[in-house]
Amino acid sequence: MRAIISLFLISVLAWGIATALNEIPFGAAKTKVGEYYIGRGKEQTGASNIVTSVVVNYRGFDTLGEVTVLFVAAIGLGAVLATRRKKEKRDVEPASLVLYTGCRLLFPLILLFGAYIFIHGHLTPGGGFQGGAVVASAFVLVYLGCRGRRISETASKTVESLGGLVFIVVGLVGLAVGGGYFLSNYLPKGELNSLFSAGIIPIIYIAIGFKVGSELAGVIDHLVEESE
Amino acid sequence: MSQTIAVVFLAIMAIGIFLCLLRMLRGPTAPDRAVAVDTMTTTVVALLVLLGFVFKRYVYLDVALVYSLLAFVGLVAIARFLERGI
Amino acid sequence: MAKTAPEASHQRRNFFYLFFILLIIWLALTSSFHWQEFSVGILLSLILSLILSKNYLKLGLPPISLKRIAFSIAFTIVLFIEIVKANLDVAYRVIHPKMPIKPGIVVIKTTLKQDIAKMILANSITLTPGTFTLDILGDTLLIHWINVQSENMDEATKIIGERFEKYLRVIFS
Amino acid sequence: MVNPVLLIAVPLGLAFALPLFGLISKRIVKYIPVVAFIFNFALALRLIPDVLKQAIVVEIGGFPPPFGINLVAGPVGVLFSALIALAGLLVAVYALAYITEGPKEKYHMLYLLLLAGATGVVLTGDIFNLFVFFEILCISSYALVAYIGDRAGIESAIKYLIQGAVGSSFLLIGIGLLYGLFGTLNMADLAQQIESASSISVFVPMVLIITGLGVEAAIFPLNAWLPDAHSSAPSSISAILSGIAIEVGLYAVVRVLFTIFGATNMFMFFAFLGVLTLLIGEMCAFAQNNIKRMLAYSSIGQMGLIVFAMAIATSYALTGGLFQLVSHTLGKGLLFLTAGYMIYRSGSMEISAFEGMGKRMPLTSLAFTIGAFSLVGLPPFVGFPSKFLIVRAALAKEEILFTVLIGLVLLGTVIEGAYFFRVVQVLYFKKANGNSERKDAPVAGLIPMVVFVAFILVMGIYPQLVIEVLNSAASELLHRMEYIRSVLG
Amino acid sequence: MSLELLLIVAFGGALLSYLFGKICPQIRDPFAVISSVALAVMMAFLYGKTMESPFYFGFLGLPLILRTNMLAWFFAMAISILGALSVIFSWDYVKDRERTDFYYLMLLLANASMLGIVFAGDFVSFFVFWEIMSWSTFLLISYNRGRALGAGMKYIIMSIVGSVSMLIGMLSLYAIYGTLHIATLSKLVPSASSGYLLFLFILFGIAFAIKNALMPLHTWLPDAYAESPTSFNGVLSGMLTRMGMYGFLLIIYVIVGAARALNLGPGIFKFNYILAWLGAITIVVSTFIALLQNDAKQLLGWSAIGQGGYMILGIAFGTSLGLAGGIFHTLNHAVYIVLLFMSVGAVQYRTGGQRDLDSLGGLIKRMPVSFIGALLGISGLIGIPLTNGFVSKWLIYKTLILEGHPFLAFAALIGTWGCILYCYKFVHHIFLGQLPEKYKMVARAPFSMQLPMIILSLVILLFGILPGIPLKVINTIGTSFGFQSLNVTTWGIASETGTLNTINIFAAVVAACVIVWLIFKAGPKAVPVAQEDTYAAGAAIPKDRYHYTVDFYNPLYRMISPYFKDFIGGFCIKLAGWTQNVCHGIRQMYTGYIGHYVMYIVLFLALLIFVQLKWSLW
Amino acid sequence: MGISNAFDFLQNHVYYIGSFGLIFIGLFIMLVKHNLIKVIIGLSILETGVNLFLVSVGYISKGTAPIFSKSAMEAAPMVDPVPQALVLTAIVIGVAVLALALSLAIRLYHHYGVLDLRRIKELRW
Amino acid sequence: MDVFGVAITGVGIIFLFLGNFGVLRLPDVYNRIQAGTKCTTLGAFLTIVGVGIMEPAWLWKALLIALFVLVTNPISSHAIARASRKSGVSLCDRSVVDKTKDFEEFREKT
Ligand code: NA
Ligand code: NA
Repeated sequence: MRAIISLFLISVLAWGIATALNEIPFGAAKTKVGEYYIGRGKEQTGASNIVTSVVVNYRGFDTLGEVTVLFVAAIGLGAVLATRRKKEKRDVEPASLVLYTGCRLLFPLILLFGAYIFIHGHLTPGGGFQGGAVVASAFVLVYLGCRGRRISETASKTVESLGGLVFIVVGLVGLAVGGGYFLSNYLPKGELNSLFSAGIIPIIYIAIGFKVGSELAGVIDHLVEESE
Repeated sequence: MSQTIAVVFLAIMAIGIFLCLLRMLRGPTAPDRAVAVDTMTTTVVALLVLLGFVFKRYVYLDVALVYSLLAFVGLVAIARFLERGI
Repeated sequence: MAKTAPEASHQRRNFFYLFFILLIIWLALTSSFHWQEFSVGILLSLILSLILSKNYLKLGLPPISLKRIAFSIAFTIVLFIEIVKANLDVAYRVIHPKMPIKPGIVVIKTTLKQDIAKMILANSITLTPGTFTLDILGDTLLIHWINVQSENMDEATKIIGERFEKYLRVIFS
Repeated sequence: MVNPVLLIAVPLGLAFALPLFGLISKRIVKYIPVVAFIFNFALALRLIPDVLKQAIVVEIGGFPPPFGINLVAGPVGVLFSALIALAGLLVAVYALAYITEGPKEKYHMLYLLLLAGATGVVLTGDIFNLFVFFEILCISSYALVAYIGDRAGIESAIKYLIQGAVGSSFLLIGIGLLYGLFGTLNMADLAQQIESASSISVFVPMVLIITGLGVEAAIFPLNAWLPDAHSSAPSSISAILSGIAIEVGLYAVVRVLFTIFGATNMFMFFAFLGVLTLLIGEMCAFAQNNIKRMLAYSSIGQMGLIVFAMAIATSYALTGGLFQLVSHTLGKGLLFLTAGYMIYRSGSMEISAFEGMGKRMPLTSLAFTIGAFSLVGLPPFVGFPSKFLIVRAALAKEEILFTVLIGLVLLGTVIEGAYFFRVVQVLYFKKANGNSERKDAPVAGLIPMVVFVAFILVMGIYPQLVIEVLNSAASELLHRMEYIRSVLG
Repeated sequence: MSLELLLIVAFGGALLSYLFGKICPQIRDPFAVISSVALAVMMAFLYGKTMESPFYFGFLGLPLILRTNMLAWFFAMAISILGALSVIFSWDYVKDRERTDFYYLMLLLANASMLGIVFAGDFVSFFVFWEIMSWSTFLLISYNRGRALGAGMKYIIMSIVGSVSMLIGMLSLYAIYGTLHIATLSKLVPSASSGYLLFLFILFGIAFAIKNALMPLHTWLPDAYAESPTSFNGVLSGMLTRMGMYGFLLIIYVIVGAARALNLGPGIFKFNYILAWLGAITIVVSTFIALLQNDAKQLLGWSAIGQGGYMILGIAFGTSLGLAGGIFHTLNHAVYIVLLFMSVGAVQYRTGGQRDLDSLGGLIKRMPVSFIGALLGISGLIGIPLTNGFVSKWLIYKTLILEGHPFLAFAALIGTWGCILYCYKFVHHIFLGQLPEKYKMVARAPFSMQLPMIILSLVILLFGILPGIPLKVINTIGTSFGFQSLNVTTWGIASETGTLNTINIFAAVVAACVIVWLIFKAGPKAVPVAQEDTYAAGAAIPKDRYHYTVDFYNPLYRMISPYFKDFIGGFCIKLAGWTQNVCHGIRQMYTGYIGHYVMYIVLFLALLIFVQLKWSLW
Repeated sequence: MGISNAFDFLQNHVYYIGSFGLIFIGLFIMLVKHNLIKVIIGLSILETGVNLFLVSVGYISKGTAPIFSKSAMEAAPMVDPVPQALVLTAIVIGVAVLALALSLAIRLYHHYGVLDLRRIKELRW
Repeated sequence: MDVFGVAITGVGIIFLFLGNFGVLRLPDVYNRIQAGTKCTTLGAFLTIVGVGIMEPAWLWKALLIALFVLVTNPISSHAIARASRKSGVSLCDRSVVDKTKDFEEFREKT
């Protein structure tokens, strides 16, 4: 019965949305804001990846919020899992030597790759979040392969905090020097497509990369702890 | 590389992926499915690189690298789960 | 806690290995020798290896020498050949309508000590004809063999492990 | 001139930095929210005179509005920011002594972020940015609801999360459709381009957005999460959820309806919906024996009243609705705070467990009584002028329908009176069973109560204090063309 | 003497009493007494003044105004005197109780807010003070705990209903005329359409009828009177309830004006006729219900409802005489009901709170002053000549007869007969008959209780013999409403339609008393028998065996009880039950199952989309 | 509408159909499933659908990724970068919600020992 | 050079396909994993390197990916195989020997 009602309601939704979508033909060029970014983004922000220029600069405030959302979720998860009660210890199968060794071998390499991604956020697809996720995956691998090893909570918290603070401070400096605008791109834009370009964008993306990486690692840490 | 060859290559890979999918659906055990996924992801990595070549987009290489990394981590996680390691 | 001299040198070695590996990977990733990329690469590799070289301590990477390099190259070639053979072998079995397989699980031994050496051995076995490392514990490897030729441990060790182990023993001596 | 972006950036920065402070000393962590909201409150007050003259439009990153995100610190935004900062400050002081267990550092961080998110929602001029800050608000609420970690907390948090997430998804679909239609996310720009909210291609995104935001605004029937969440959270958080979170949700609904869509043709519907929400909320509250659930349902009722007031959509009505919002924040905040210590003292949330509280915790009980009276709308408390304005506005419509609706609204008030007075009776006129030692809430708990009471009294007796801000906030909401002009120039 | 000062004294006195109670309890009671007496004295100086001044501009741009005139002064004087007496009475009455600070605060707050109501020059202040009065009263009614909680709940719920209705009324005035200034409104409103005036009358009428316990909105009163502290009953019954009367006068004669208010509506359905009939019904029904009571305070409560009916009856006709009767009756009723409650309160004070009529008796010797008070009180209540009640009732009867409403007059008469019966029961059960053993040793009421009783007894006689004193004031009020002036003399009224001269009556009564006394003396003596008479061998005797007044009105009870169940009270209880059920039903919607909740969200969305797609409603 | 028309329709709208298909499937799962984990999976599918929809909105026929790289492969028009930025944000938010949901599910399981939502309704009315 | 690249890619793709086919066809999980690992590792390696050869600018990165696959694939497969052993997936009935017991005994000893 519920399924039938649900199907009916969903079909009404589908009807409405289909009607609305009629006005938005797929693939048609219609976006004045988007065109503006593609046309002006290169000079205004110095990033050759326009998505990054949008993410970090034009809509940098969103990104600040986004970083915060992740931060909130990480803390929230920590808070939720922190109040657990004591429970019986579970027998955990240790990883095989191959995995153990492989993970340790790969760990620095993946970290480097993560760093590559967030350092090149303004040039190639990717950026702080993606790089951070890759960094975190390195930690996942460590947890999978070598259980005993835990990241220092203090260190991860510190990195997290510093990452967030760098974002805010870089933004606030804009109030003083960047024409009085929060998050304005007041640093030299550099030469397009070179690593040292796009002003504050790489700085912010690096901060985000660190922050996201340590946050996700912290999340994983909490989950691992929970499963023990 | 001519268009035809590219299409043929891609088609073969697609069929291969499809075969893995079949195994994944049939199982019968969880490790069977994991093996299927493992094979499939490796094939997909190769496919991504090849697609990048076909479309002339360098960025596909990065995508392939990230994909293989995540697939690896994911599979190890599945494996560890199956052997009650997490 | 004061470090002993061999430990310190061990760590230094690990540091350099890591540094160069990372730098090379960085170069491959960026595929560019632009000074900006290069300097960032050096900086990053430096930082990462400073922090993480301790991680490599237990892996047991050997000091570098000409002999080891030579053996490494030889090993790589052997491995590659074996891999190709393995693939042809599998291909044959898979395509063959009757699927000529005689699978089983056997145990073999290794004399290698370092973790990384064992791992390379295990992976090599995995990639080469008909064999597959199921588990490894101490000096014992559990092998799935698609075409069991011998159930005896020593014999199996000879057939499966020896072709790689002889190189690895030298490299990681 | 001070930059309103600081209202968001400073709490965010402090939240980020909080673990670092924690490394220095665990003891100072809990004072950081206090500091943050003192700053915010002062800043918001400082901004009010400027804003009354003209809305301050802040371009983030220096990009002109349709192309960059902008904040609009108009009377509405600053009013809400001040309210958030005030409630945030008082509840933060309360939490100094109240939060004694659990991962305290995380509590304070989440708390700061919740309110920073709320401030972001009320200040932003970009619909997607609103979504982002909304998520900050929601996600930190989910986590804080589960803070105690008992069955109820976790159960309600997951229910809240699921409903909230469905709402957010609808919101996001709506935003996507709007972007597809108009290629912009700036609210003023959208408002400028939207011709008619009745055209189906605009209507569908509008209702998607309204539904999405309505979940947080606790509009009937999207509010099923509220009684659970508000009753299971720590009382300090309940105060914020009831006093700030749903108000901010409602702000978003109102902003979208008034400014972006100018959906005047739907106001009648919302008037009905508001009355329905009010009646159902009050009736459910009436049927409660659990004090926090009762307060939570009462919040639903109050939201209904505010929705009704907003839907009248005259300058009087909006003033009244905003005033009611303020008075609800003050009243409900106070009620949850006082209830928190009474629950703590009696070890139960059952109303009957509060027997004799008037003797055991006299000041707390008195504060509760004043909060209850204010919410019912009794003079000389702040609930009176706000209700007064709403009733006046409804009658000034001189439409029989609105007269009937306001009659129903006031019927809700009667029910509300019934259940609040019942509690007051229990507090004062039932013998305490067992231990009746007199021990009031700790000082850090009493200070915010006293301040809340002071605000309730002062604004109740001298509503003129805020009426100017409320009036210009109402006119900001009513005159969308001026909003568009102030943003887009 | 500015009105602000008065109110500051009133409210400040309340708050300071509370504070003194907390800081140094010894000076609280003297302070409360002094401040309330001072208030009464200050009020006296206000006599005959007419002034008006805004005192506050901060309320949403509406100036709050205080004003005084004869009407306001009349009520204010009564409030402050009765308030002062109640405070004096309370001195000993609440001495040993809990939370006396709170009691004084609320009592004085209620008094102060009543002053605020009568001095209010605009409806906002009126409403504000009205509400303060409501909640402070609520807190006082609930003060006794136990059953008082239910009484308090009933009271406050009905009060809120009333205030809500008044709020709508006054804000509709504001919506139309843009002002809430009473003086301005009284110029503007009379020209409104009849429909609107009726609307106003209904809304304000509900509020005032609830306060004045006009049937069928009386249900809160009996319980509230019975359960509230007896020391507060005076204020509650004497003035607080009569704020409804004040309200009726305000809306009918001040705002709308006699010219429009009377004859509003068609034929016999004229507004004021309906009001009068409601008054009459109130008199008859509540009188009979009062007869059935065995609880002293319930009895007085029902009687007060009935007397409220007289007042309404008096003012509903819109003649000088009726108006004077109604207003005067308000005052008189206040005086004697306060006296009666004080008398009961004194008895309760000495008997450990006993108020069950059947359990009391014979206290005349132990508490003579209380008995005198009760006797004079019921005399006033019945309307025995030379007591104040006689004068006002006479004026009302006169009006009814002159206006040609025999049925109403008959109803009023029934009320008086019934009144005699229950008053007799009241005074007999408490003070006459057998004195129960356990009350053998009760002492007289303390001085703080005797003093107000004595004062009020004197007032009853004073107003009964010299009715001209208050009637002069009342006449001024009447003329201010635009009525023809009555020819008031110190001894009564001399008008062409009917005269009242208390000297003649005084002479007649004295003569009658002498005769009765002589007859009484000549008759046989009754021999009192001790309660523990030997035949019971010292065992406890059921009270119906020794207390011969038990089932005093049994036949009557059997006769009327089937018809005079408190239908309306029962209906209210049912209504509460229904409300409860509906509420419980509605909350079933929150099932706790998340699938349903998500469904609600989707449903809401789908509904909106469906409606718009299908019908393009918006 | 013939087969080829239907095919054209599908081709033109495949992204919309796919994304809303996911959205509705996710929603349906949330509406009818009793297991909390399944509901969370439904939510996840729903969010994926929304993200896909956002990306589709920004697509421009024959458009390429809006990245100016050194190699000269920029003849094609670039797709709208904004939805991509939005999706990035939406994904992160989705992940955040998902993580929190799962942690809550873990804790809920500790308390109740079941994940059947029909049995997890101590809070109601 | 191009032809060479195409050839290598082609070979790689054939191996990939064989691996996929083996996974589908072979009787039990251990045999499937054998086929899957060996063929896809080499297949992916060759395909990727082949692309690198065809587009020399990409060579370095392609090699990096190929190496990554070469390193990770045996590890992940190993982990899965171990998991299937631990989770008690039995050998197919054509198997001739199972020395797992010996290994477990050895494991007990250490
Ligand atoms: Na593999
Ligand atoms: Na793989």
